[in-house]
Amino acid sequence: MPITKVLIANRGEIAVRIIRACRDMGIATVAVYSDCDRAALHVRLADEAWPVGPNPPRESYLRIDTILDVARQSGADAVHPGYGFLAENEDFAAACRDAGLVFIGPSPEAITLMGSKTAARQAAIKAGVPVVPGTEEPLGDDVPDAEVLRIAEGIGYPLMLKAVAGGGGKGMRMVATPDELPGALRAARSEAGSAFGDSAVYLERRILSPRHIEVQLLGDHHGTVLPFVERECSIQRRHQKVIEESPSLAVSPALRRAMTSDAAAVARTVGYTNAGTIEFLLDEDGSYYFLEMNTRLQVEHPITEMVTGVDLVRWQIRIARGERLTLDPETLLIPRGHAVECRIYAEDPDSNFMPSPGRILGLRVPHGPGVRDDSGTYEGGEVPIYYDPMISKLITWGEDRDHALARMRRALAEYEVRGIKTTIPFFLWVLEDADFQASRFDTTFIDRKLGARQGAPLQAIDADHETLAVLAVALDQVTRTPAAARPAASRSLWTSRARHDALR
Amino acid sequence: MPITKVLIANRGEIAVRIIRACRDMGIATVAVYSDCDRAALHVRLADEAWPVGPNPPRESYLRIDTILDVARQSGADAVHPGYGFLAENEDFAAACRDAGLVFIGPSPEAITLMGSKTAARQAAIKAGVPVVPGTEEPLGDDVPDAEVLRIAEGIGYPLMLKAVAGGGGKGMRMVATPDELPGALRAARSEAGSAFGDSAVYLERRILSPRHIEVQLLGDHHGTVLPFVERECSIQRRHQKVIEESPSLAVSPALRRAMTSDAAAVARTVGYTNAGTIEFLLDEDGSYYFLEMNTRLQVEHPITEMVTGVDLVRWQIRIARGERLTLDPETLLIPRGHAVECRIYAEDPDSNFMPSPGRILGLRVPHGPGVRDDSGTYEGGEVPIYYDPMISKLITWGEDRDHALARMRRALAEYEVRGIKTTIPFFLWVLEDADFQASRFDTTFIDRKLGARQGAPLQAIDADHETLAVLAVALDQVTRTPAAARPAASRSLWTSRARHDALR
Amino acid sequence: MQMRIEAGNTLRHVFVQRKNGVYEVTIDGTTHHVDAVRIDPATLSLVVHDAAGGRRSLAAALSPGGAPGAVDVHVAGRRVPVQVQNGSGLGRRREAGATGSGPQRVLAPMPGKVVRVLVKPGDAVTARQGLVVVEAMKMENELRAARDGRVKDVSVVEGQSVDAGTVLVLVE
Amino acid sequence: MQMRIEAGNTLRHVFVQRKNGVYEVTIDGTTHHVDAVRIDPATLSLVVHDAAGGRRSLAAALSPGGAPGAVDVHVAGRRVPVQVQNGSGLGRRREAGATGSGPQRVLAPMPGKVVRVLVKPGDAVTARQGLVVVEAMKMENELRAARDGRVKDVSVVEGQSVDAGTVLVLVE
Repeated sequence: MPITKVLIANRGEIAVRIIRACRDMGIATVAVYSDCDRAALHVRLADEAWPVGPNPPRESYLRIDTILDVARQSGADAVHPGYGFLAENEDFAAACRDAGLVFIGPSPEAITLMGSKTAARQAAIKAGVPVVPGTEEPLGDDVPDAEVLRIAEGIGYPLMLKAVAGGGGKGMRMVATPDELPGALRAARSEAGSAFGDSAVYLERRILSPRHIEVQLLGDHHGTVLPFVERECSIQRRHQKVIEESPSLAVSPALRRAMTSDAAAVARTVGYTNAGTIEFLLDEDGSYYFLEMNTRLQVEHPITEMVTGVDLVRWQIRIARGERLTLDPETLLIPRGHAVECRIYAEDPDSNFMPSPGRILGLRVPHGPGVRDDSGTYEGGEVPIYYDPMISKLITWGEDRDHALARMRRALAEYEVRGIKTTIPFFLWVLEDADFQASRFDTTFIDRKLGARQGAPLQAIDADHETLAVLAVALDQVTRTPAAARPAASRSLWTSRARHDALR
Repeated sequence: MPITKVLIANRGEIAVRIIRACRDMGIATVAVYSDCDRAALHVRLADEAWPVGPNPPRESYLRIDTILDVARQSGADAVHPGYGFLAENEDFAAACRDAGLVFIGPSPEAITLMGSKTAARQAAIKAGVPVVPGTEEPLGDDVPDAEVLRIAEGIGYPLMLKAVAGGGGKGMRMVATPDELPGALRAARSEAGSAFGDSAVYLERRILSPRHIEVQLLGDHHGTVLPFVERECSIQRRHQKVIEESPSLAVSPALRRAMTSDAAAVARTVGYTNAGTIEFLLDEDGSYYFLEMNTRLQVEHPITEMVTGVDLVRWQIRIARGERLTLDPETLLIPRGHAVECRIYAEDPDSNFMPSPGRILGLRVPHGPGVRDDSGTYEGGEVPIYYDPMISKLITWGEDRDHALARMRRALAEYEVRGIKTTIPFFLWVLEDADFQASRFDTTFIDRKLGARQGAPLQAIDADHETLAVLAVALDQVTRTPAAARPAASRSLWTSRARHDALR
Repeated sequence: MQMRIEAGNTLRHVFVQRKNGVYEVTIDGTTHHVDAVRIDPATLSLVVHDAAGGRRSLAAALSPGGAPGAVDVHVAGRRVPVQVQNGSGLGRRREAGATGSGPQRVLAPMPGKVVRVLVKPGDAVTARQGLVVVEAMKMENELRAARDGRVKDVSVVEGQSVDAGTVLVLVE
Repeated sequence: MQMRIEAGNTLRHVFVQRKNGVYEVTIDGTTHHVDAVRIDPATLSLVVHDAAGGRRSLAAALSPGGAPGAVDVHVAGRRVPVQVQNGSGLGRRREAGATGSGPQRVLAPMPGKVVRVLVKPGDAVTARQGLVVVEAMKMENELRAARDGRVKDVSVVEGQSVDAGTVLVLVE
């Protein structure tokens, strides 16, 4: 299956990332864009660009028919879905296949299977991989409270009541003691029934202080599945990852062997191909549990690339065109140095992370050793209101974790975004935290730490900052005539600049 | 010797590079600047900045007295010289030491010793390292032609006649056959005598198609000297390196062992400390010869950083403050992947590489996986006429050489510099060359290839480019009213932009 | 040149003159010696001479704030809101209205969908208490009370789509 | 909108109109359909509809050339010099003088030092032959003849410092 032209069914930084991988391979690229994305970076960098509809995703980036139509018209022979949008939509993967297009991702069957929480859980059990202890069978309305109490005793408290058909926290209840169970059961069943039309629930042990650890995998079409050194993704705000790193300081080499080989076992059980990620919860006692599988490229894939040297998107394409995985399995499990990623969002961290869309009036991006900026925007670019407000992923690499974190602090300090607010001050605050620096955290870390601040500003402004700001504004007014402030040697060039301006 | 504040006695990209390494280590930085560099990037990124005089280097960046004065006033406890300017000036290194400042580099004695060509050659011989075969003793006026012919017979033709006190090509003659020798001897002696006041010459075998291969070293103050995997620096224009890569495809693992251990032996012989580089000529038959030692950080150090993961500037500082080299010697000799560097100059490659100083009106810097841009400038910044016209070093890394070169092509295509001319088209041309791609080259490669073009433009403009340019200019005129060309969703933001402009 | 500049809720009287090649900026009687050059239309490079004879180097980038005369200054890793006062005393910062007295109108900051209404008319609310949750940009955004008060009116219902600027809740 | 634009020594008559949401640009009778939006004051994003129904995406960045009306267009990896003609026919490209007929004045392109003079008055020179070597920016720069001719005058000597624009050699 030769691949000569790839349609990228996505936008933002991940579309840009995929365009770059294609370019490295000499493959042509087709961008698609909604109305408000006409001037977006991914459109400019692609070889071709086609409109796919109005701004709401449902009317453009989620339109399978339109996107396949563009693939046909542009002569693309493959489609990369990125992450989000249609990336885990089995209908899209199947429609691509039916249209004779290579879908750069897993099979529709694998997407369907692992997209179901209970089926994925059963696949893990089949592979001999631990899942969070709980009931395997649904507990319908007909199961009496006494029976549920008996089952709960076997799992142990505290535990979680979850809707079988669940999602988005609906029909979910935490139960701390047996006497709370009957009430919670009634509430969860009722909520699940009205939300999903299915009131069945199941019980799962509640892990109190879990870390979120995940394992990147690649699988080819020749039966090889290779796992990569783990990613530590416990730094989450409201269940959204905000900082990721690789490796995890909580994972010993022995634990790494166990988790990565378990992750590969799950993938092999379902005949998984292309890139995927197995998510685990890691308990304080070192036991770990399969959580779910993401059947796509992850946002945080660059940290794995930094510590293994493998270009994951390139390998997605190579696998899709039928190549064998020729990577050395051992080197994928031995991290070289340490990598950290901060997801920079157009949000105001001092206003409860309110989205801050708009035009980026000024942008200075950090550079230098160990710094990678995967951005989807540019100076003068617009952060639209319709999509995820992540504008960039800042990744740093260092000889060890402290070095990577030091470089992250340096890079964040160099990063300047004007016109919109970003989460950069939030990251600078997290990086100063002694517990974070010592890798003492679990998935509740950020919400606890933020809660404790009770809304106090993340980056305090002191008298020195105020004085500097007043100096800057005063001197800005004084030096408004450009020639007045320029060093002498530059003045002659203002002529050409003026000519340039006159041309505009 | 604690180091808390480093004065960087340099400008441009290397000053920026050193500032970033210091920041990663929590060390304060002091920039110095000449008049025309007041608005330079290194000034803006440093914690402190001091003027050191007028634009000509001799009146500013080469003023040892002024720079030491700034070090004293600013409370710096160490000085980093970068490369060029005072980096290999033994008087400066000694003056720093005398002033109680840590000089981040080798001892003045090592600089003096290896700065002398004949002394360096003798150090190599003492260390048992091959030098280009030739006479060890000077051949004065009193040595008769017959005697010189006898010695030449032992060395073999073609050979080089060089002035003992030589430099800059003066008193140097290529001799192809014995009958050319007497005339060349007369000419060389006469030229050397009038240029240096010393007519003594010596003979050296001429290597016909040499590669320039160099070995990076670090030496600590505890007797450890560690060599790194070689750099391939044969791509030179008029003896100036323009593209470097690591490793060299011409160096086998066995040859690497031999060259790196020889390089370390030379450094150990002279008790060398801090960063240094041993340059070799590699002959077609696999034999190699010590050429000279550079007693400083090299321009091309980042490619070594990319394939070994070692931050060389950080280690320079660690060594200078007395730390032991704790790096694993084995990993330094096993390159991980491949790295390439292109030195981007403000020169017009289509006008005989004429310097092209001036203001950078527009700048778009490449990003993404495997790309590092070590730049000394910024959009709106000025390339002054007084200094080396290198504006940036673009470095790419890949899983192998082809991958690194593919990423370099991608990065160069993304790089946009407006307002001045750069050597980017030259690099795109070199990267297209089949011999370059196959690593079939020696130090004469570029001059030969460029000569063969007889001034034909490096990047031809065809009818399609002209049509696109005409379309662009026409549509630029049509869309001059910003609102006309903006996508609908953006228009509301022009209000704030207008307000912003009004404020200026 | 004389200016009145407000930062951190303090109005400062600023006087600038050029002397011996640097700017002397006097803020409420304290004089700072600063060398300033323009990097681009929005950015200045400042070298501030400190009392101990140091030469601190900083970049300051300015962007327009939300009201006439308001400027956000990005300096030393902070975004500092500053207000340049003109002669007539106009152009107070917009936030003043939100944290001052008078009824508070809670507006939708962007187009989105109301997913939860957390209060009803007559409820007593405290500062930072959540009032309405609006989903936009794939995120749920909780809009909160700026200060203690009582809900006077709730203008939206759950599920309703709202445009930017729609009044959601009135607190007094 | 009608324009006359010169590129590659060919003057083109250009006519632009907006139709069905795209621009129709007719260059010497051939019509191109292009969607254009502005990225920044100097850059346009173009989507050019090709004959086969394709949608080619390109960025074009414009910077001022060396003469009135001259524009350097950075597009598709090339820098293409273009000349916009105004009504009176002024503003021919500057290079025209250098490669056309008439005496050629070889000027110092920047301040520097003359390190070698390679010709003397009366010498016959051929196109691209080196005339003078000027050292500037740590590099030696050889200034060459634009076309065949004879050296009429050499205005500098070796070792002399020159300012930008100094006449070095006159060739006719």
